[in-house]
Amino acid sequence: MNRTLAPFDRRRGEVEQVDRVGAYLRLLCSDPGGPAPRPGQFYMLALAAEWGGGADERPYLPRAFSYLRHEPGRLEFLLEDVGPGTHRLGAARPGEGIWLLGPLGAGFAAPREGRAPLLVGGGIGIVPLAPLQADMPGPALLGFRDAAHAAAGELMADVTLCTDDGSAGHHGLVTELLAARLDEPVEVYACGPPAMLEAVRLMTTQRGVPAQLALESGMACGFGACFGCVVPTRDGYVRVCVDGPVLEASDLEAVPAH
Amino acid sequence: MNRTLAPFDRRRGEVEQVDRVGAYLRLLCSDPGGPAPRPGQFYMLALAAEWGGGADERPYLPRAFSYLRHEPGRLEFLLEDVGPGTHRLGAARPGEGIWLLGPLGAGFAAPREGRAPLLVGGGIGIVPLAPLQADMPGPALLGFRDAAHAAAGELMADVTLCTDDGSAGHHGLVTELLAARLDEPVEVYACGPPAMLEAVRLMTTQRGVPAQLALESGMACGFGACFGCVVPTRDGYVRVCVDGPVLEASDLEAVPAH
Amino acid sequence: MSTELCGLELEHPIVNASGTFDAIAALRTFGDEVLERFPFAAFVSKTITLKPRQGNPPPRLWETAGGLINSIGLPNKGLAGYLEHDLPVLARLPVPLIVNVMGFTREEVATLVAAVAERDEVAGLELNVSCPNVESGLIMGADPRETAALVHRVRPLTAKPLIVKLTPNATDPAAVAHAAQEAGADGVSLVNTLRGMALHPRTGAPWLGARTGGVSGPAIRAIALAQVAQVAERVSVPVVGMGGVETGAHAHALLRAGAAAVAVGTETFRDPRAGARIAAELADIGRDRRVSARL
Amino acid sequence: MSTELCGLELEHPIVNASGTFDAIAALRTFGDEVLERFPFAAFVSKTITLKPRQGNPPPRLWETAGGLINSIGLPNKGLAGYLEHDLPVLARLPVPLIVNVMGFTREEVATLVAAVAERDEVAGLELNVSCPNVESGLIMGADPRETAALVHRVRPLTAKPLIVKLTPNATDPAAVAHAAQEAGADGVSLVNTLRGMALHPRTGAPWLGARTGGVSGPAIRAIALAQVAQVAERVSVPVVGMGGVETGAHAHALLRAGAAAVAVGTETFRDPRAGARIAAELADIGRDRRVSARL
Ligand SMILES: Cc1cc2nc3c(=O)[nH]c(=O)nc-3n(C[C@H](O)[C@H](O)[C@H](O)COP(=O)(O)OP(=O)(O)OC[C@H]3O[C@@H](n4cnc5c(N)ncnc54)[C@H](O)[C@@H]3O)c2cc1C
Ligand SMILES: Cc1cc2nc3c(=O)[nH]c(=O)nc-3n(C[C@H](O)[C@H](O)[C@H](O)COP(=O)(O)OP(=O)(O)OC[C@H]3O[C@@H](n4cnc5c(N)ncnc54)[C@H](O)[C@@H]3O)c2cc1C
Ligand SMILES: Cc1cc2nc3c(=O)[nH]c(=O)nc-3n(C[C@H](O)[C@H](O)[C@H](O)COP(=O)(O)O)c2cc1C
Ligand SMILES: Cc1cc2nc3c(=O)[nH]c(=O)nc-3n(C[C@H](O)[C@H](O)[C@H](O)COP(=O)(O)O)c2cc1C
Ligand code: FES
Ligand code: FES
Repeated sequence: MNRTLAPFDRRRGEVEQVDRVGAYLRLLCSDPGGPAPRPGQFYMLALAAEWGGGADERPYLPRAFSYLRHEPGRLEFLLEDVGPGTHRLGAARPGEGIWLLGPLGAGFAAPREGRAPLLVGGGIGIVPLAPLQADMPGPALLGFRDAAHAAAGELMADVTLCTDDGSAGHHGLVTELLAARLDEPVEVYACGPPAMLEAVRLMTTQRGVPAQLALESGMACGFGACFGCVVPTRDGYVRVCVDGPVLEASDLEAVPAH
Repeated sequence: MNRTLAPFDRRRGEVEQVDRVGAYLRLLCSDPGGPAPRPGQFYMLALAAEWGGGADERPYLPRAFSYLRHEPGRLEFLLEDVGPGTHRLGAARPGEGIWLLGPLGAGFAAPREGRAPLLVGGGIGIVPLAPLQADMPGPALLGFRDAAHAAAGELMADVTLCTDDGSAGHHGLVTELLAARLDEPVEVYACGPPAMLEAVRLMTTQRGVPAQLALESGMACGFGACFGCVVPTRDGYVRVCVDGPVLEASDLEAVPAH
Repeated sequence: MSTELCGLELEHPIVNASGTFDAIAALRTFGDEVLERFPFAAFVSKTITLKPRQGNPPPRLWETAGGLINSIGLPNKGLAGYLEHDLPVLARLPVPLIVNVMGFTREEVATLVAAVAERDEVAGLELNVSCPNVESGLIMGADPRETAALVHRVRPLTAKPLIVKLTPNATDPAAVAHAAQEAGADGVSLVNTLRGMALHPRTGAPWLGARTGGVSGPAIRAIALAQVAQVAERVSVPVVGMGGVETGAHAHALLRAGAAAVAVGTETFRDPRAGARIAAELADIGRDRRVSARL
Repeated sequence: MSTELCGLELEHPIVNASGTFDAIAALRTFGDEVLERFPFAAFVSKTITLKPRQGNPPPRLWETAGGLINSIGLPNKGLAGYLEHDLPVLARLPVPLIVNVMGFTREEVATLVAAVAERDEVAGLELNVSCPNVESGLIMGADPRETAALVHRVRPLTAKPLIVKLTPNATDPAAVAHAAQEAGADGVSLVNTLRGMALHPRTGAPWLGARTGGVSGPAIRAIALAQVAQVAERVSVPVVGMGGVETGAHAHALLRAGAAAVAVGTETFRDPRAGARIAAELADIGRDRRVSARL
């Protein structure tokens, strides 16, 4: 099973450190009593105090984050500051209380018989691939906007880099690197922006290569309560938080832009 | 005139320091370009970030505070942590942005011919009396819950202290000290909790001693826009923020409890 | 703090708001702890309709100041799917089960009520009347006569508790509540979400796939409290109050305003065991001071 | 970004919401800067009634999640006092003056409209119809027929712009807006506050002196936007949109939803020059991208 059950309680951890990794922020916190998650699972996070009063008086709900690293009693996350929730988390001070719910959702599954994992990540989407690679070594093709963002590539091993502006690694899209590898007996594990995932989905399904995609979606709860996070599949809408976030590329009609 | 006009703009100052004064918190901030206020005037304060997300998702509106001290470009306030707004202000860190609007309202007036100021303060109500005393020296009768709160008495000169629990100064109410002075040719300047102010109002009006009371009231705007802060007077409701906060005891029907 | 609600014995006055806790998904996420430490004193199912529904196209969520707008659109397996697949699982819950149903015609509602009520697993029913009656064009729950006609039609079909869930998007919710009571409802619940809207921050087009949605959470708390107080003054049947409840103090306010029980919705998204926490906070308040006459 | 509103030329689309800026108190507090840097493109006065009113007993304010509940209760000097004392001062303002009036009977409203409209200082009128008609018992602004009858009565009394301010506490604000338009209103404005309530944290009794009040601020923004969109779709006269506007982006959303102008209320309490700031932010948005067809 690629799903560790979550304790039925939000837990109060403590922020230990926030530091920069290139253009991103890394948040370390304690997770007292939390179980070990499986790669691809995620947590709902909210700071215990002053969670609100940002742009448009938000954030109000917790926010979903893949974990970057886990060790007993401790979690690491990597954030991109895109709005009031990520901004507030990125500004957290050591010692602040943080609410943790998780691990949530279904993570990545082992590759099919005879296939080797090939990891494909874009931007902040590299996060779930880092613990996956630790469990299940394999080469990582990573794409970033520019060198500042590409600095996060150091969080993984066996990396081939590319950037949109050519300021680091190959100048171009990560899907170009992927295209060159689809004849190999691989299983693709991908996470990144919708347009990238959609390209991966098209390329892999056309070539018959299995691919597991870790999706994102706006979430209110993270545990299947609100039915807010759905994406369309060949089988109707599914909830990214309980049926995903990792879904088989072949089950999807399209990766929705958001 | 006991009213300095406020610049028609909220200004962004910077929190410089927050420290304890007994059971209270003192907040120092810059006030770029702000004019010199008159004793008894007040400011509406809100932190520029994370103003929200406390108990019941508040604070949302700015909060009213008398100033404790002013020097060009600089203001000092004294806070009692009673709810989400004062709590957030008390937790402000040096360098944080703070919105200032003011000085607002009408402050204390000079004493009537032949009368000497007698200052009567209770608890956090001593704040407006401190700059008043600096302008208009006179003895201060100050009442506090206990010794921890009474430490704030050090912010003023010529103080006779009393506490509810006898842990510092006279054991009893400040109005007992006042009663002993009402035969003198004084004008009373008082600020404190409603029950104290009501006692001062009764004692002084019965004895024909003039008294100026600095009132508090729940406020939304602080500049007469909302009509929310009214108290009843012999002449109907008046707005504490523009007609006060300093009102003549003889004009009031009663000091409303809140 | 045990409570009676329309003849149901509850361990405490806190239930979930329909559509804000999926016990089956919770079992997948949290395991059997959900059964062992169930946070609510009764479980109210998400609205079921006669035919299966996929729900509205995403995006379905928008966070607003102190609240949430959702345009979920009542996805559900339909009556048959619910009875076959969900009911047997929900029967494992340690608390009474209240099934929330909605139909687009009176006959649809009647079919739902009859089929659900005859199942032993079901302790009570909640009628969601926030939808337009496809025959009359009126919102079933915004017009007292429409509501009365609906309750008249379905009341004879079951002796089990029948609770009518009112919409707050009405000029006079108390008149609707009163009409429901006179037509035989055992209780009323309110508020459902308030109609709301948000635009895409970049494109300016409606953000939600369904264009508009319903606002819930702290933003509507004061509005909900006013409506609950107004309704409770008007009816004698029990009122289930809800809207923006985050703490025991908020639940206590609804009880003070005349509610017999309180439902917790959006706060569960922030804290999956909010129901139990709020019940405990409420019990502490009850211990601290004697609660008013109406409790 | 100059705007036309019911025939009035405005420098930008941002006006104040009635009852949330007292220009005379502002002059006492800020001095003549108020005239030199007036933040709104028109000034809408607080509601005036035929007779003077003291307003409701305090407390009148309660802060709620992202919002405010007020039970001010329309204190004002009455028609005669307003015309004698306030109008001459307000005539000094550098922008058009719109006077908001309310009456408890149709004849009261007619008296107010006739007396106010004949004054040259007055550019337009806003009818606050959120009060109960003391004769019919109905809320004048919640029922399309009541609203139509009122507008029919007063329309002939003036050629000046007549804007009807709608209540959001109605099942179908768009129907009311349409009725107002058909009866001759030159525009509609919405939303007024939503009915809300709060209890004293210690005693549990209603906090507000008037028991209930009206909710404003960000908490109602999404609800206001939905109602403005619905109304703008239904009427062809200009709509003044308001409710929880804090930024140019919020004003822009209301304009996108079909409003011709935007009123700022509660945000002015946080920032007395919010109107000017929001107008500037809106102009920036307009420069950044071409604004939609309706603008
Ligand atoms: C399973 C999963 C794993 C994730 N892992 C990570 C991770 O490891 N690291 C990481 O940085 N992020 C991750 N994310 C994304 C992260 O959850 C979002 O970036 C975060 O929720 C944004 O919150 P915010 O308040 O900062 O910004 P918001 O403003 O809430 O969101 C930004 C975007 O949302 C839209 N938006 C704007 N206003 C609103 C509104 N009022 N309501 C709803 N949407 C709005 C806009 O399109 C905007 O660009 C993950 C998401 C999921 C679902
Ligand atoms: C002119 C003036 C000068 C002042 N000077 C000072 C000063 O120098 N120092 C100082 O510490 N204080 C001063 N105050 C008082 C100060 O403004 C209040 O203590 C502050 O506004 C409280 O805000 P809060 O968010 O901390 O607490 P709140 O929770 O807003 O207020 C605390 C009290 O308000 C009530 N309350 C609870 N919830 C709400 C709600 N939702 N809405 C409204 N009321 C509620 C309760 O009675 C509670 O005990 C002054 C007030 C005025 C009017
Ligand atoms: C995501 C979501 C889904 C909901 N689904 C339903 C539903 O299926 N049936 C129903 O009667 N109410 C539904 N509601 C309304 C809630 O039951 C409740 O009336 C409302 O959210 C107010 O309570 P709250 O503020 O505590 O959330 C839903 C609310 C939310 C937020
Ligand atoms: C304190 C206060 C007083 C108000 N007084 C009036 C009034 O006298 N007449 C009126 O038509 N609306 C009145 N309103 C309603 C506002 O004009 C506006 O419709 C409402 O507050 C929504 O806008 P906002 O969210 O921007 O505040 C008042 C609102 C507040 C908050
Ligand atoms: S986030 Fe609520 S169901 Fe997925
Ligand atoms: S606080 Fe708004 S009028 Fe006094």
